Amino acid sequence: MSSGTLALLCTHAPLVGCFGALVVLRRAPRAAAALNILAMLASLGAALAIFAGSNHQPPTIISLWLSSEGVPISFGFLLDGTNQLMGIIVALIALCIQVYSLGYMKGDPGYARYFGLHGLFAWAMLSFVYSANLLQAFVFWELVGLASFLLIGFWFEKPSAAAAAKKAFVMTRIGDVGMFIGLILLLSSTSTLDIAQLMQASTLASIPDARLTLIALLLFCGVVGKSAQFPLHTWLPDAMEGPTPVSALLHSATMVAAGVFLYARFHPLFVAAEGVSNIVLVIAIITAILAATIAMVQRDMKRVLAYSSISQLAFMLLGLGAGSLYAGVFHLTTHAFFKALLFLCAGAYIHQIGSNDMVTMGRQGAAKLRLVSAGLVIGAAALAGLPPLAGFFSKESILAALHGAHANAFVYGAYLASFLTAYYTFRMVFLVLRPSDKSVLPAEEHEPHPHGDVTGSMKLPIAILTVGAAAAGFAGDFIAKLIGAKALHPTYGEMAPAIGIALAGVIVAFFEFGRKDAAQQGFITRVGALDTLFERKYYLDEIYDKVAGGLVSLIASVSAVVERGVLDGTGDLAGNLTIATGDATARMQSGRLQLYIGSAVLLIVVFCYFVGGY
Amino acid sequence: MDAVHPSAWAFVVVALGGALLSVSLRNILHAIFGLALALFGIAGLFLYLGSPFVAAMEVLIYVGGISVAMVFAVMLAYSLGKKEGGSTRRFLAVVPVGGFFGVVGYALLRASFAVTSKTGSWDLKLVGRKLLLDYNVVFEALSVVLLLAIVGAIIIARRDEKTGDDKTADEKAASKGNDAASAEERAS
Amino acid sequence: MLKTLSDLVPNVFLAMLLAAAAIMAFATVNALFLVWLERKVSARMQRRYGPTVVGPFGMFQTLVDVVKLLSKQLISPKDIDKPLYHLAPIVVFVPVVLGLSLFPIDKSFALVDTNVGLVLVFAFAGMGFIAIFMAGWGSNNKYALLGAMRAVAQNIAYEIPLILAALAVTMIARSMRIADIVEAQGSFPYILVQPIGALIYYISAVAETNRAPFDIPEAESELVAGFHTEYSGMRFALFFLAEYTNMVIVSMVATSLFLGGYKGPLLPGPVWFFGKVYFLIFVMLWLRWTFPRLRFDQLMTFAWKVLIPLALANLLVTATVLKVMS
Amino acid sequence: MTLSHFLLVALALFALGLYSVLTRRHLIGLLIGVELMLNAASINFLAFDRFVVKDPATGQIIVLFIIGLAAAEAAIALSIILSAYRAHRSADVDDLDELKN
Repeated sequence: MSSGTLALLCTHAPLVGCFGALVVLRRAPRAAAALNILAMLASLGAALAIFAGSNHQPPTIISLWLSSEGVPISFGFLLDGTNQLMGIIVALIALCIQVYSLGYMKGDPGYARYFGLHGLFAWAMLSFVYSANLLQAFVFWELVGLASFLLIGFWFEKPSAAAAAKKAFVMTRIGDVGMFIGLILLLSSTSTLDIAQLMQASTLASIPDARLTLIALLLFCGVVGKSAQFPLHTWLPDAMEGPTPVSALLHSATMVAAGVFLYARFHPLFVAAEGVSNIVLVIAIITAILAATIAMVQRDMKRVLAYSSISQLAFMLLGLGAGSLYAGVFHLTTHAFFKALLFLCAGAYIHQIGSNDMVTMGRQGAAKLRLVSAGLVIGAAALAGLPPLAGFFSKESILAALHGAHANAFVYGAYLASFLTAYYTFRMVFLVLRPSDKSVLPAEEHEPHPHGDVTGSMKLPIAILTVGAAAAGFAGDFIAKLIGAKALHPTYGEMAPAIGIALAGVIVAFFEFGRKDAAQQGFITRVGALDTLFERKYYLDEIYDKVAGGLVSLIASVSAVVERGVLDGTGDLAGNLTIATGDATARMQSGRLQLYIGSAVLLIVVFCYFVGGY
Repeated sequence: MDAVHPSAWAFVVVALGGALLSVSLRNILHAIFGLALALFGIAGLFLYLGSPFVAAMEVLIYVGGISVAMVFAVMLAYSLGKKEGGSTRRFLAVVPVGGFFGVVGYALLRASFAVTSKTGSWDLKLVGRKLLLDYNVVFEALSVVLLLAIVGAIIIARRDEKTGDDKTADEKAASKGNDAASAEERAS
Repeated sequence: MLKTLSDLVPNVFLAMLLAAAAIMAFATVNALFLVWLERKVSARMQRRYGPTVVGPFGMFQTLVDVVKLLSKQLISPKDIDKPLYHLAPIVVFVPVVLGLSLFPIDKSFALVDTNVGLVLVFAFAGMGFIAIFMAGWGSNNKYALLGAMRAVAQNIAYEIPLILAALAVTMIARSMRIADIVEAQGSFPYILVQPIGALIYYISAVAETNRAPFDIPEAESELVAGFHTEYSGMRFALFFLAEYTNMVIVSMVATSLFLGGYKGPLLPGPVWFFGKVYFLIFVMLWLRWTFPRLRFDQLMTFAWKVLIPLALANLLVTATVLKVMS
Repeated sequence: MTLSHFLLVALALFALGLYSVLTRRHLIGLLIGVELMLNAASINFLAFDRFVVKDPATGQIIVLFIIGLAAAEAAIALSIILSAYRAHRSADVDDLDELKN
């Protein structure tokens, strides 16, 4: 098979699964699940085959979609290293999570729909990843948004789930508007949307500097929305209302990573754009610390992971913003493994115990799930950046990139963030695995799905991802070669403080939560104001509500005036005019048949008279 | 070019006279008889134009069929009492009619036709053959139209089942006379 | 070769006048004769003598009656529709006169010869309805109107089997020219080929002429005298005349179509022709004094449910046989 | 009589029919007008057949079709008039103006 066929298979096999599940097999949920898993398997196989055959295949396959004003808009597949890598990650993680879902979603009334939506999501995401054209990419980018909307709102009977889905959709849309404007500006500047062509230095050089900066900023808006960066990050924790495997899928390797991936895709553009990287770095560092601090005080395991995701995505952007494509993509890869692993572990506990609360989990004997607990520890260590696990290497390369390029403030910020990361990660681990009876139990709250024992089909993906989380760190050189970027090998001098900081975080966590008879009270609780601030997520939701509410009522009052005065007036005028005209013409409709016939004949006569040329 | 025998003018007089009567008479029934006269005259013209068959058909269907049906309809839907159109209406009608007559007549007089002497076969067999071979689709279509017209006429003219009579067929046939009688009563 | 009036008299107007005069004369004499015949036949069937006083066998009785009718006052009822009332007796006579001219009475003579003679006969017969309507409406009399409506309904109903039966004959003869049809009958009349057709035709013809047992339109016991109730004197005589002439016409058609027209051994053509015609008329009189009158619904049912399907079937069978044989 | 004479006669008949359609208030009056106009057309066909065309059968056939259609039209029109009369107790054109204004 040619790589074009393979790419087609890879991207569209899930669509078949989606249709099969949503249209044909609604009444046969098991068959729907099997179909989707098979489709995902085919996708993964195709993605690997593309990778295997990439040396002797053209990197781009394109066919013309439409041509407008001399600008060809094509549909096609761009099969360079970054895309190949991302495609494999997406397919692999999606497959793992689908297999996991077999057990996790068992007995849910929407079983077939669940897998169908998974297929839809995988189709959109893979198509986005392989897109050769920016417009095509945007189309699938939005489809990814749609699929995640559907997945987050999977339990739409639950008002909070529906609201969360809506919030995710709207928030990402805000970024997308910016992205779309940037896309149009890019098109008008270069007359092409072909990604490979756009990324050539000569093309970028042809764009005026100011404009390039503007474009980069607008595109970054999309990244901020999709990857849940400050200030558009609030949707992601709420998106935990979806089933846990969905969270694993959306918030580890795929949906949120799409933003980072886009940034990586347009790395040359961001590098070329003057001053943008500083903005990126500022936003990333703010996000990283912000999310980490909030994660410190959360008790809902999924929320901890959610804020952790935001924080880690910010790390990736730090690496990319520092100019190292390698660091960002590397961290993206490792994060995909260990974050998916952590989510799946959390899902396993939730499934077994029936609560999202870490304290409850610990009390109910979460530690008894050996395999899951092992996965949790390894994933947490990887997240915390302990050597020699995956997160360590990628985080080191990010720090190295920061060292190499920029002001120390960012480096210290990153140190702080990684300390916090280690701290909240192991706080989570100790809370779950070394329960103490001193904590207060919260009100019961859990996901509305049937609970039960952790099945083999759930354990298998956890095992696979555990291996991945442990080993992915050693693939750095390979990835660098694949994406054609320079690998960063941090010096021991650079590594030492990072390891030390991470260990410090772990030790603090141990003393507060892990040792015997620990108070299980974070040091932050002693500073009440900060605790409340973190607990309330910096009041950002409230501020947004107020700002948005005020804005909306301002717009509303203005539009009310406009509507009553101008629009209604125009409408009334049009209506009255129509009625008046109608009344006037209705008089002609006398109902006198003979009048009609007579006028018709008269008209014919007049017509004949003039046309006949008498 | 061989002109038609001048005695055809007699039929022209009959046709136009009948038409005038049918247009001008106030009593609608008289107008129908005027129409019958006009149609008879037109049939005569057909005879002079060389087609006795069409003339016979004209008499058979128009005079013997359509006129009679009209008279029947008048008897069932009798309303002679209404005033006919006033002078305003007549005057208004004269404008398009006169205009039409003028324009077409002028065109007629100015036009020149490639008139030849009586040619071709007027054999009735040829008409029949053409009707059933060349024009058989039209012929069949027309027969379908006629059938539909009959069915449609029955459906339209049938009294509403809900409001109307639930008489048997025999009673209906017998009541025909009563209808006519009541029509008669209204007339007097 | 068939000669027509226009062959004998070159001037068209003169020919027309001559033809009209001849037909009027014939119709009158014929009516006089038929009235006498009817009275005689009916009397004999009722074991009476009938008229015997005036002339031999009372033959001039009708002549005297005509004189009486002519001398009677013409009464116009109140509130009549004058033009219609007055025109009706004349209009009823027009198609009759026209119809009579179309028959070849001998191998070599017919007043008018046209290739669609048969259709014309039926067309003129159809015109008679108009006159009946005029009379019925114009009289301003409910019996007259009822009679007229019955007459028209009946005539329309029976016209269909009549024409269908005749159509079968034209299919065999492959012509609508009456002379051709007569000639096509060769050595045997079509009544042998078309017995059902002949029967249908004859029954319908009796109904067409509004004669018993189909004389609903003028059923004395119900409607006084039908559409000509209000007519008196000479106007009444004209209706009478038309009725009897109609009998002659339908009999002439029957003779030409089914009985071989003027054909016959030994005797000259006209004798055979008129002999057959008057025989058929005699059968009509015979029927009149033999059968009771039908009810109106029986009459209509018989036409629509028996005669028309039968005539259609006859036509179909004839067409099939012709197609197979040719 | 020549072709023009026949055509003029037909035109006069047509104009009379049109006049009838335009002035009559009784519905059957309109029908009368329509029949006159149809017959005017028939005369034209036969006249052209007689004087101009090489193949006269076609004109006769067309006239036969016209007659047949006129019969169908009359049947429908009369039944419509009857039902209109039943609905309005009137056969006057001016009373049938429910769609006005």
